[in-house]
Amino acid sequence: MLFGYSFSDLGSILVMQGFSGLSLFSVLLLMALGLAIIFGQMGVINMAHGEFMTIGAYSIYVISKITEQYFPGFMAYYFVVAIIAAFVIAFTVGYFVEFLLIRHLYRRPLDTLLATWGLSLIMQQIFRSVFGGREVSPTLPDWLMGSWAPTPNIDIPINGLFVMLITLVVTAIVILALYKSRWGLKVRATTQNRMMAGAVGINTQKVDRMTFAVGCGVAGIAGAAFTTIASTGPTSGSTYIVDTFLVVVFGGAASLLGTVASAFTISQAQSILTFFMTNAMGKVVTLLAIIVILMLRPEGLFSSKVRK
Amino acid sequence: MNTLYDRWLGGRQGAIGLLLLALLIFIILPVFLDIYRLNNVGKYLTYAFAAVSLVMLWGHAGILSLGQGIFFGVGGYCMAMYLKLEASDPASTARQTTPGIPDFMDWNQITQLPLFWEPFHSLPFTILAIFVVPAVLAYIVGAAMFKRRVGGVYFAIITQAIAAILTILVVGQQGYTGGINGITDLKTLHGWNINTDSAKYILYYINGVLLVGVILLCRYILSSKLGRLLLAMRDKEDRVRFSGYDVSNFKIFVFSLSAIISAIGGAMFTLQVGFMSPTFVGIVPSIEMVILAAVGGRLSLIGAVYGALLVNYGKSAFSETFPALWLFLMGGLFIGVVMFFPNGLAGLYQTYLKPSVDRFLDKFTRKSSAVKPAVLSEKKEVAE
Amino acid sequence: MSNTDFVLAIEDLTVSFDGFKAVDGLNLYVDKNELRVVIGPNGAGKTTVLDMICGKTKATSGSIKFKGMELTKMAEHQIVRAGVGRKFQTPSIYENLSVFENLEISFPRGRTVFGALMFKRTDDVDQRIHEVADMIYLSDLLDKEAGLLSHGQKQWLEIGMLLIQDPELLMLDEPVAGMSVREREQTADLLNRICQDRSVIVIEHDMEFVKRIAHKVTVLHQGKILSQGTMEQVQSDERVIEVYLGH
Amino acid sequence: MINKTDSKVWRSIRAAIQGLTLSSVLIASAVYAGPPTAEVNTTGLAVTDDTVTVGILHSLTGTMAISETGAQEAEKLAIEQINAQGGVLGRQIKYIQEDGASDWPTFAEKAKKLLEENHVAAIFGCWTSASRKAVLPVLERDNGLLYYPTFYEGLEQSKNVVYTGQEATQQVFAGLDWVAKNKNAKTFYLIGSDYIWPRTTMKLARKYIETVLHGKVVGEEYAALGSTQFGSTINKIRLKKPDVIYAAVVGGSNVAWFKQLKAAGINGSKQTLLTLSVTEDEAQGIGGENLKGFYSAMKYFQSLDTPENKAFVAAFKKRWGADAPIGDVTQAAYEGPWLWKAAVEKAGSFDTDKVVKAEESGTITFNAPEGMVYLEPNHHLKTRLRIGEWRDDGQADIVYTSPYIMPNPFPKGY
Repeated sequence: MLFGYSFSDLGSILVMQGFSGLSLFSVLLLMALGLAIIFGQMGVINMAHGEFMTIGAYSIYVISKITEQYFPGFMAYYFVVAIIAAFVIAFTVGYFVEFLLIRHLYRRPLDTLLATWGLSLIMQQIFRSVFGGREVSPTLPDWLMGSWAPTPNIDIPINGLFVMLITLVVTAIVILALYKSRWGLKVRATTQNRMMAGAVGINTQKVDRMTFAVGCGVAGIAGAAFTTIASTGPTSGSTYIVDTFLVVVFGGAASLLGTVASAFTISQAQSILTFFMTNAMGKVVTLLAIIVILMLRPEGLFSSKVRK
Repeated sequence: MNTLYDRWLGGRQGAIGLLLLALLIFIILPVFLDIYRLNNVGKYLTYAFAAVSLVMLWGHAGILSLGQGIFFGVGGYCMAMYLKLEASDPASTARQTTPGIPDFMDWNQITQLPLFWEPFHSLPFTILAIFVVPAVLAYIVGAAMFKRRVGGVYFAIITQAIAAILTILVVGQQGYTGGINGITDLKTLHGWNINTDSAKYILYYINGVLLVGVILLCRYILSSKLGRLLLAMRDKEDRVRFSGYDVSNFKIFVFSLSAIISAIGGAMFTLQVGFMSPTFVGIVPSIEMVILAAVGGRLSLIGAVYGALLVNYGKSAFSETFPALWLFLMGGLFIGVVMFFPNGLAGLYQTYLKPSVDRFLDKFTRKSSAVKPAVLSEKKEVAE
Repeated sequence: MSNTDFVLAIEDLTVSFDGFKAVDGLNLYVDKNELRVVIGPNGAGKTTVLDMICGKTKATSGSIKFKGMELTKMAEHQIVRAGVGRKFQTPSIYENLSVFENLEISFPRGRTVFGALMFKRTDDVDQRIHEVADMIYLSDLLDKEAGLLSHGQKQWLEIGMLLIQDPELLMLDEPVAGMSVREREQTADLLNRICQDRSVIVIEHDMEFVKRIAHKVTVLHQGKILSQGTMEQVQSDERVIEVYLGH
Repeated sequence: MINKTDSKVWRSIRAAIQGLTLSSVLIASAVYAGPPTAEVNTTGLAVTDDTVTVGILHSLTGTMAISETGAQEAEKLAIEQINAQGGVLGRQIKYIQEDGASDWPTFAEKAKKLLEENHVAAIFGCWTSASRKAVLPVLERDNGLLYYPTFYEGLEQSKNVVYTGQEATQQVFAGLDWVAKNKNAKTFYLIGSDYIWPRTTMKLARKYIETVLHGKVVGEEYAALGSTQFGSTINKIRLKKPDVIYAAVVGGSNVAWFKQLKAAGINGSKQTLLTLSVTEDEAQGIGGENLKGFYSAMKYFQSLDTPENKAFVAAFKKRWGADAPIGDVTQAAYEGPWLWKAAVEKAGSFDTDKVVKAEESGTITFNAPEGMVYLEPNHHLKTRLRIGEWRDDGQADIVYTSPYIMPNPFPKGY
């Protein structure tokens, strides 16, 4: 016996905790991916990133309502379409935000931080006046609900599995895009040397705008995933922003793989801890650990030393 | 050289600015506002401490802390703990399971006062703590980060995370902290009822005097070589380092200083509002403190005060009349200040008002204002 | 072996970034009052060597001894206080302070927090600042905002900010970059004057200038010493001609 | 749903118009002029010969706005109905509404304004304990009156406050008795949000379960306010297999909590869950499908089938629109103005001290939608507790009604 659980229990605890850690991991990672692209590649602190996630969540909600109203027969499949829509909408908004706001603030990271915070306030208020302050949640297709029980003690929620699937796919796409595609090449070139990139004929402005928009789009997908585990309110996204930033910084701003690794570490640590201590303490301990590690290793866990 | 005039008051410009501010705080507002509104102004002025601290830390030293709320809170909670202990004497808490301890502890099945509360029975200790605790906290955080050259964005994010942690802790450990409700129902300071009108007037004036005092102190520091070093560090850190200075020590110093200043504000907040709760120490208030400084002009100490007054007044005025509009306005404020008025009110004053003010003043004062370089450089900064 | 008679003794110094060895087993000795010029093609590791001497970059292995003190173990500000001054490639001065303040900040007193707070602008400070200002040809620009100086004047100002600390070893990274011919001559005189009572290491590309000042020249290539000696010796070295003077 | 807000706007506009016409008619038809002002108001309250001013203080903005909407709507309805019957002591009630903005100091600030600038005779308002705690010192200092509608943790009794919601013991014990008897529950899992109300409630519950029901608490935990991660909790529950999940989760967390329960296959048909924090208001946000078969312990449910309630529901829907849900707190808020009226008329004066004396006389009653309620000398109401079983349409079937329960804000031995 340990903590009053039998060892077989502890076994299933580990499985299920590991799993609920994984679903936290999914949301964190999807959020962090977008942020890592924006922060890591462009050095922009996007405090409104959470609100882009919220945009995604509300998109799902709206679409589910529309489907319910007009194409009830389509109910089972709408979610897949909705995810893409969530991406597109968040992407578009991000595109304009970059054009109107961000591009005027490059190389002033601390100022982008303040400006985007202001942006987040405005977006939250827009959500509130459009959708009302009450928490809303889309009607999920039935196949997303319920759970899968390999053993009587172990019980894995389907929506969790689904979210994880999305996460894997998106992560793969983003990483491929960044390291294999022409666009990725331009992005990395621009990050490393804006002037040279410009000199060799890369339209850095365009690259920046795309990068930012893609980052936001991914956040939109995060929102979509989020709706399957919790409800959506005007401030849903903002509750994740700090954790997300820690994930990115912890992973070493520049490297996406680092982001993945750190998202995994953090979410697992948190979920295991919250099982054995109180909710709040679990979180506190995790955050503290991150900060301490960051102090010992400011450049982040997984980034390599670079010549300055 | 005339140290008092030039260094403490900051030359003619500084002296005038300070005079006007003092006039506003000590005479105009008290005359024209009833005690209820004056008490609110007093509340706004406690945020001014945080704003001033950010002018030093962010404006001059280029270190953006998103955690000033932490120190504001530490100061506030220290004061609140003392007042709470005084308010929970056995007589007035007779109804509790354990009389003599704060009510919220009783509700959380705590049967005796936690050790770290004990010393807060003493007022001197409390006042000491208001200065020392934030300073030590800031020193630890600062030493850990600045020695390792963690700066800029990373510092901002980490301080924000620390703010988050503290909020979670305060809310989670409600047996010791009062949780989300905070420490409420505070009555007397060393036997003196802080809820009477006369008390509120007195507290308002104490607050004002402290604020002016802090501004003078900051002026003095900025006009010293230390002040010039801060600017130098902000712009060319390496050069300063390779001129034989241990940059981190200077950063730690200014961070700790800013922590103490904010804490004073927090303590005065508790005294004037009558309670303290986590809602004033978290992430959001911390960022709002930054915007106060930004609106005032991140390099102007006086500006910070006006920023605090203006934004907070706007907040309560607007949130009454057009609640929805207020958030838009606040958001717009952040964006606008960053994009169009990076030097805030002070900047506007420099560009539009100052010339005419100078002409006006020169009529009266014979001696042309021979401002010391320190002040000079600040001017240039602001005018940029 | 004893290397205490050298002001600076670098022994098999190596630094590598992700496997790339920017400096590779370097040995370098600088005498008292010597003016040493280090030349070499781009990426030869010249700047990196200076960075390591002044502590900006930490060595992977090897030792740097300054008057017998092991610099690799010391923090930047300690190295400076020990008497090593370093000028950066692009002039690094406080643009929005006056020339006077620039020099004042560099004045080696009140280097602790409270020292700086209590620092008084006494006559000796004033005097010293004017003295240095004269050396660097800026005496009538003392109240000018440093940002408004010409590129060459900025270079001088930065040199002045080092001189005022009276270091025993002065390291200058491309001091005449972007200077007019007239300014170059003035700078050459300046350097010749200041190396009377201290050692100086200069990194420079302009051969004419090097000729005018160098006591001894060290040629770096791919982090190693390619050749060393007087200007003439070096110039007659085929390997050097091949990798460097060749193009 | 996009036009949800329009409908909201419409509601308020319609409301405003109705309000105007209504009150104007009434002032004309005020039956008799009451006693002279000098007699009924010796402390300089805002009382004229034909009007008396009160304050309404709830959050219209911020995170709490949603929860508090119903309460302030109910208070306005009550005031209008009272005016329609001729007002209080022959005076029409006028109200000044202030926005607490979900921010505790703002509540204190506004309360101070209502009392010191507007000299209101009474304040109807507050929702969270935190806001009440913030207002309390102001009330006691300026000797004001507050009618507080929310069910809360108890442990408080101020002469300046009337608590129209249930204090913890009223909500907890009877409910536990019921599950123990009807579900013969022996093991309980306690989960709440991490603040004073759930903690106090659970403290009482644990004690009662262990000492009175001789049951076992197999788990007790608290989720950070606003947290949306219940994976761990649900896993623990699954391992402990409690007979009853006893929940007091609030706000946004509430939705995530029930959603994740459903996703984990824990639903009303398999598991008994009794919650203290779900009224019709929350049900709308959570969604009936996630609640079906779970139980709430409240003193009032909208579905209550009595003439008084039918009339109240009809009036409320007419006034505030058909889609407005009516929860426990809304109904409790509706009781506020009526109880105040009764107290004032018993005192024959608006003076706070006299009204308080009347309140403490133990004779103030009101035939509320929930049934007869009795204002006890300890400023709380003697009421009944009901257990509602949730349907998927967001309404609850009342499966149990307790006998009257004396309010006991300071339970001994707990």
